[in-house]
Amino acid sequence: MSRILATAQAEFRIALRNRWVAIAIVMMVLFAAVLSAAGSAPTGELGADKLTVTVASLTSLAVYLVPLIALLMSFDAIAGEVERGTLALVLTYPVRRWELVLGKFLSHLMVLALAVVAGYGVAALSAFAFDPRSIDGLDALVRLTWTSLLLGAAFLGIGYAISALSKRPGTAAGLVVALWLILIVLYDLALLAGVVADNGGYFSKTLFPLALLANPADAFRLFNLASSGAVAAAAGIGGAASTIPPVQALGSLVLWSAAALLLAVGAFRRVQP
Amino acid sequence: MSRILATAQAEFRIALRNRWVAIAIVMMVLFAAVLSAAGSAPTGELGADKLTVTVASLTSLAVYLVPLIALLMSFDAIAGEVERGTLALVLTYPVRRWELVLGKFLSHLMVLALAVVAGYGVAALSAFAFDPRSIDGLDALVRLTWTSLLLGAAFLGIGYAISALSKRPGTAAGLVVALWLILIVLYDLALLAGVVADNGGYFSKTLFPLALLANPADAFRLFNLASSGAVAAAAGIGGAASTIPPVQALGSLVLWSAAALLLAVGAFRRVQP
Amino acid sequence: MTILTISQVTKRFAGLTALDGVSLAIEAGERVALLGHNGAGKSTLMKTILGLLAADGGTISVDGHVPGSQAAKALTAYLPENVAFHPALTGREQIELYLRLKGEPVKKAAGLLEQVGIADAMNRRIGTYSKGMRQRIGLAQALIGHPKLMILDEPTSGLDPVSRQEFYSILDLLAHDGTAILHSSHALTEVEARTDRIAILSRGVLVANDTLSALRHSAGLPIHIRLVAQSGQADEVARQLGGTRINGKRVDLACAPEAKLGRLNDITRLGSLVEDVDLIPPSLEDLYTHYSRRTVQ
Amino acid sequence: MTILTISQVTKRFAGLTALDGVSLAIEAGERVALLGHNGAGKSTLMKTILGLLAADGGTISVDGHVPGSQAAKALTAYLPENVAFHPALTGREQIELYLRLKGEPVKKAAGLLEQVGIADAMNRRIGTYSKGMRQRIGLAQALIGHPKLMILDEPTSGLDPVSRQEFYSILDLLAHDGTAILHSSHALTEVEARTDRIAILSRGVLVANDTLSALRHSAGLPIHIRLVAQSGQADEVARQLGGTRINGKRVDLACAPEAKLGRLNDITRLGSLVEDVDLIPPSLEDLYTHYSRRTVQ
Amino acid sequence: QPEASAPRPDPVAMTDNALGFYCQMNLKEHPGPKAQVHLEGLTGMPLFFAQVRDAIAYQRMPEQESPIVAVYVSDMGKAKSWEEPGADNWIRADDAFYVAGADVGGGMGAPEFVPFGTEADAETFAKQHGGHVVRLGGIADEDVLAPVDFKTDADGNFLPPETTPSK
Amino acid sequence: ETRQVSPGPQALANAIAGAAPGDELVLERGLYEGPVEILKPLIVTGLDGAILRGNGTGSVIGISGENITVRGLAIEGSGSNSTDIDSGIFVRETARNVTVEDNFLSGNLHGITLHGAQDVKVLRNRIEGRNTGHVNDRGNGIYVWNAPGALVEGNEIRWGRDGIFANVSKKDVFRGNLMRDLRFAVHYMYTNDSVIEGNVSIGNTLGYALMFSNKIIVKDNMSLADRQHGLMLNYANNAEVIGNLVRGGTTAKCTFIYNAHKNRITGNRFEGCGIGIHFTAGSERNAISGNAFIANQNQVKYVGSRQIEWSDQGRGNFWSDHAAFDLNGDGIADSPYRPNDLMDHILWSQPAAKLLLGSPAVQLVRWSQDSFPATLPGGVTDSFPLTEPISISVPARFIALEADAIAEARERSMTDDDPDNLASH
Ligand SMILES: Nc1ncnc2c1ncn2[C@@H]1O[C@H](COP(=O)(O)OP(=O)(O)OP(=O)(O)O)[C@@H](O)[C@H]1O
Ligand SMILES: Nc1ncnc2c1ncn2[C@@H]1O[C@H](COP(=O)(O)OP(=O)(O)OP(=O)(O)O)[C@@H](O)[C@H]1O
Ligand SMILES: [Cu+2]
Ligand SMILES: [Mg+2]
Ligand SMILES: [Mg+2]
Repeated sequence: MSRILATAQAEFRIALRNRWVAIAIVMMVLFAAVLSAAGSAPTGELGADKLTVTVASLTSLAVYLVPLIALLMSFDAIAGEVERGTLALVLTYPVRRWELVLGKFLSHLMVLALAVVAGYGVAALSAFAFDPRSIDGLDALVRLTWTSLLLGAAFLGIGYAISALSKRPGTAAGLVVALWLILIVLYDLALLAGVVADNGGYFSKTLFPLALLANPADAFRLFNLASSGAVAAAAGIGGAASTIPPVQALGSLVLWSAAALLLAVGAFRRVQP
Repeated sequence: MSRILATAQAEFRIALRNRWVAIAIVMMVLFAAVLSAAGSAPTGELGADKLTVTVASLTSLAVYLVPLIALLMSFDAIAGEVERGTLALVLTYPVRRWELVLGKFLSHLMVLALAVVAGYGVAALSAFAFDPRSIDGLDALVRLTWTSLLLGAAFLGIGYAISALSKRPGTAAGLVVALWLILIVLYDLALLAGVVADNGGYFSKTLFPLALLANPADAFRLFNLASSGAVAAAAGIGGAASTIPPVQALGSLVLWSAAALLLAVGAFRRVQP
Repeated sequence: MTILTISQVTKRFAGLTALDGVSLAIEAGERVALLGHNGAGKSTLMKTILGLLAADGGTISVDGHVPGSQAAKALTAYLPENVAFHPALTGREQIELYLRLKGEPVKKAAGLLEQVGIADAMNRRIGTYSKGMRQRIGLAQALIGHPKLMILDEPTSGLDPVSRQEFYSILDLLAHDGTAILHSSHALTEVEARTDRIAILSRGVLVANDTLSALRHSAGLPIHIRLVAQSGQADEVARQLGGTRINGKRVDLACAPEAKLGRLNDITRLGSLVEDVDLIPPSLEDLYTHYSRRTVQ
Repeated sequence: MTILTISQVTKRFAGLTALDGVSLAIEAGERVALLGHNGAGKSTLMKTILGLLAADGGTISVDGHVPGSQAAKALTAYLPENVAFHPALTGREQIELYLRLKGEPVKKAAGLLEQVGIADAMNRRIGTYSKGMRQRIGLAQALIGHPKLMILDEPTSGLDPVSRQEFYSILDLLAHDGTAILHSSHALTEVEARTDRIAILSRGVLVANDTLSALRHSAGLPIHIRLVAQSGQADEVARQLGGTRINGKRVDLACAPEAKLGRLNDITRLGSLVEDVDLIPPSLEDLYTHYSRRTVQ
Repeated sequence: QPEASAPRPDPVAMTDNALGFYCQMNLKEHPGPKAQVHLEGLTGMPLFFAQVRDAIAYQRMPEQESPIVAVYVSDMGKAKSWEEPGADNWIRADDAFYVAGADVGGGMGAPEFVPFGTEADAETFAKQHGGHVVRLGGIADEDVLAPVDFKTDADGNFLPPETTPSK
Repeated sequence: ETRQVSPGPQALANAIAGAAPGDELVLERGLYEGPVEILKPLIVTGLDGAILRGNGTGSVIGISGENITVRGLAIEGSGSNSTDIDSGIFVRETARNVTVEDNFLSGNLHGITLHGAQDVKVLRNRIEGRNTGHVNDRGNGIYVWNAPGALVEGNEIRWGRDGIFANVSKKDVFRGNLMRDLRFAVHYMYTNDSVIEGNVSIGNTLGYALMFSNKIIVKDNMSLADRQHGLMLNYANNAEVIGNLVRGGTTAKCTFIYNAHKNRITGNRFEGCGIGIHFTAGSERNAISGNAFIANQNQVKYVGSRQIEWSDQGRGNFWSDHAAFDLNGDGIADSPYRPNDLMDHILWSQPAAKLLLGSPAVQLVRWSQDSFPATLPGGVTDSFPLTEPISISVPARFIALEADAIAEARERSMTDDDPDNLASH
């Protein structure tokens, strides 16, 4: 345990000195600020309180941004240490590989948490400033916050696995961004194309909900959608939220975070520094 | 000149061995393929040939992907060499700093060119397969190809500058992605918010077109959309495209590529290995 | 008590046998120097002992434990040949991290850094350290805890002469307390004085493994005597002693180890003809070359 | 002809003066060794000469050119202390790149790699090289072209003893052809034999700059004589010669350089009481310590 | 939508061929005041409207094809008659005085805002036909955008526009 | 009694004058002089090749009596006075029980004018209007003014201004006519309680322009390759628009609805236009369901802050761009369809923002809108989108004509002198 904490502390310090903490926070805050500014401008009064509306927008933001930040922090974690040559020495210490991964994971999750809380905080504050009823949306905001961290955890794990499997950080950077594009952007596109082509057959009925659950980003979206009660009206893939119980989506998210970490540890075990 | 070529060749070899060439090509081809698959779905086409429609979609794809690939290739170029310790030695050789930058630039542009040609090629082939009239859109495709490289050049330059200014590749990676988000997404989002808030006033009339010209990604998009009426129609932008003369957009793009390279060289000059 | 037992270890890389049936054992308190040409397999052997590389054949036991097991790692210290640390951390932070990973109290950091002589730079980032300073951080971390086995890959590379001596003194103390030490080096003069046993690797094969004197004896290399004659007397000296005249003043002789005193007697008998005498025993370098070359052929 | 002129160079890092008014000149064909403790400023001085770092004061001229200018770079070769190459390139590709950067034909690569003894590994990626092999690539690139000035930062670090010798032979040849060589090293024994002049840096200050013998002379350090007595006779020998008995057999004496022959006479007169004699002149290490310490205090 | 600040194009004389933007019919077949709206990028080719009301609605509608650079309306004070509102007597919509709520329908039969170049003319018209005088800014969005309370017969059939209000 | 008439000076006028009420005049092949006026009950039948040519003033045939039939004649040479409504056949207010069938009218200002006459039948005539000069100077194919009970069926109308222009009329039936190369195929003004059924409009500026009209039934018509709108409801109330096909080629709007209330629009297919339906604010209580919106660039353009539901009793419309799935297979997609999002609203209200089209920012806004309806502005929602479109088959003959029309329209838009361009920007 103390070994994990030691690693986490050192990694956090490095993240701080590399300005990663600053970059992550600025990125989140900037986006959240722009979104809550732009999102409210043309809309005018809606039925819901302002914070609920903001949370809705923030969810879409989180699906893009949280995995991106997580992957960017993690791609260097193992490949970088191998290239720099610092890994070999650490591995001769009586620290288990999973402890190292966990240590890095904790520190990166911490950075993510800071960024997420800062970003969502700014958005929430601006919501409160404009609409005191926003207190109603606090629930949704809290849920969004911890699920964002779960989502981040899953992608941190995936990032570590890629970092461990690719020999060089440059390669890892490319792979990680490619993966982001595939999981976050292409995946849904492909599913939609499949559903349309299949026209209500086996794929749509059986595989499609499973495929949605299989992608942590989709699971995250579905869970937040279903919980915020916006399902009935959701378009696109979100429409499936009614077919998939929130608890399953949450389960997938939790499972993914755990599985990704296991995957990372597994991949790391195969690394020869 | 031979020094530039020598650098370019070595860098290209490294990109090849780091799988960057493969990653870039796969990324472009995958997206282009999905796009032309999705593009054949039944939405309005309004008379344009298939290739023209494809070019319109490829333009928005390129706005995302080309800067991303360019930045990902470039962020490591200088900070990575500093960290690895290979830069100091090279700098004692009778090679000027701008020659080094240019060498890297050429090789990375080459990688980008391969990816772009492969990706657009796939899209073009599928367009021809479905619609022989596609020959009408060939012009637009060619224009898209070389402007994509110009756009890539601009972002390569920016990436080098960031790489030179940030001490560590980890920092550079974060900055580069943050910049991508800002220039590609937030910038336009902010402009959009501005246009909405301003409601047809001075900002929309005067500043907005200038602001669009000032961003290479926007300049690229507008140039491609405005240069062909068919593409503009397919993209839905219609006559509005002519608000900004194509020659101005192209000028901005060219200027940006040049300025970014100069910026990169300038920043690189300040690096102490 | 045998701390490290290596038997018949083989390690192959793509198309290259880096280690070929290497067997070696080290007792507690013993200092063994591992010599060999570049690419001989020294670092590979060390990484195999540490469990960083998996051997393709043979077995290794670290005080009865498998390499890379928690138990083995707990009692081993390692200094890699290309020691590297995170440039953004300060020396102190880095050592504190290692202390915590070994389960030692972090307050020992200052003492360790003092011991390797960089106490005054410990709050600067490692990125600003000179090469030798970095190497010292490496040494400091290898000294953490009370390792039963130390694996040091070129530990003195980059160290200045004074700190080398200090470092070897620390090693002596550790060995005295029962630590088994395996270290590689290309600085043969140092090794000569500071080790109990010498192992020589050549192209992955262990070609020598004995004490220095035993190696010297079995090699039977000649001793060199270098004379400086009175000016103009070099020819005369060379004639009388049967040596080789090098230039106007110098005469060189070679003799078997057992004939040394007799020859010295001959020399002093020449009286004022001789201005200066130097005795040059077969150096470790000669021995090393001798053993190394043997297998290469 | 003076190739390198350094005058009053000062370099400061945040809160630290790495070089303090250093002046040094090197002639064509001269080999100068730069010694100094870790962090003394050796590498900093070299980087300043190369234009990699900008000096905060003083001037440097490389054959009349400003450091870092194209002209200066064209006639300079450099080997950094932490030599690093792109792991994905093969040794040959890497050297070919350097050849092209220097404007030399690429077909020279094979010859250079042969010269540093890694011809058989040249088509493997540098990532798979051993430490010494990487250093050899570094040497190979430093030998490209006909540099007028070579700056070598610990060139033999990581090299095995045999290749060290070979490397110094190459240096000798280059020096003979008029190349000025400034190299730093912590391996004093090598430096001793292979340099024309020795410069010692201590905490950024140049504390010595002369030939070895001149330094030795001005230091006036004693010579050590080490005797092995017949068993049981050590006390007797020590008594007669006035030395220190070390253990049952060994007796050590020290004497001023000029008294050496007289003492030897005394010893041989003891006849069979003495079993073995070794003469130990003040080593470079002693000199180095002498000069280094002087300023530190 | 406020009018843009860009250089304002001049009004275009109404030809016999001018078509109403919404109904695509000949303007000269419909009585009452007309309007023309100039859009950015379509110099010299304004959209014509068969009723002033439609033009104001077009301007106020939240949907814009292109930015509007100018709006002109007929000065009914200079019109030959109600049937012939005139081809050249255009005034800026911003400068006009409108009579709202008069007892005459516009060219298509919908309630009309009858524009005049001078307040006096407008007052005179209002005295004859009822209604009151307003400026452009005084016309609320709902007045033009809300569903028209059209005159119909008992069956809900539209009544054709009446002709000439006696002057 | 049947009388044979042969060509000769004033042959027809003399024959009419000499005929007894109820006679049939059979005109032999040849050229006859007009104009003529028919005041008494008569049947005038032209044999193949019988041509009646006016002298360029007034209408060629005036009909002002009862029980009159004119058929089989080629009629040409009317005057050009639009105030007098010069026509090929002019049926006056006094006429009763008149049938005009199987004639070929060409080059007249108006083809057939029903001016105040009741219960006239206009059947199977071929009318070719003028094809020169400005469109607005031409006349209509069939002009129906205040002619209740008119039946216009099976005619083919080409060139001229409008195909059938009904003004201030009621209880008319227009059925099965083919109209091409006109301004409007069918133009309704102040015409109530009427039926437009099974007509085909190809290559006109505007297909069916229904204005200021009440209770019209528009059923099973086709608009193929019309350029501006396929169907326009401009101040049209209580219409039933059912089973029509609007298929665009270069068409700006399949349907344009301006200030029209309480209409029922169902079972139509709107395909391939710039905008499927343009729905302006101020149109209320229209029921829109069961239609198919296929491959329109903008399926719906509606700008308003109100939420409108476009479905009826759990059945909405088919939307070709709705990437929806139907997991339970009931023919209703599982997610609702919203044709317009915030981005559309921004683009429509701030045309300058069009410059941002295709940029990631716009896609980001669209994407978040898609996922989070809470942020949607007002607009159309179809809560029960259909998964199958209705299909309407088009006879091969029309498909060929449609292709020609599209090709011609493309050419027009290239040459830029197209008056349509003005409004289509
Ligand atoms: N970039 C830097 N920033 C701050 N301090 C530096 C930097 N580079 C070197 N130093 C400091 O300058 C001093 C001289 O360093 P230098 O590398 O020249 O030593 P050196 O003589 O080469 O030592 P070694 O024998 O260990 O290689 C050291 O104290 C070092 O910490
Ligand atoms: N990862 C690897 N892949 C392939 N070959 C390797 C790898 N690591 C080492 N080798 C090869 O194995 C051989 C032994 O390397 P090793 O590093 O053990 O040498 P060494 O004795 O430590 O040499 P040095 O004195 O230069 O440090 C060398 O030929 C080296 O190229
Ligand atoms: Cu009309
Ligand atoms: Mg080694
Ligand atoms: Mg150094």
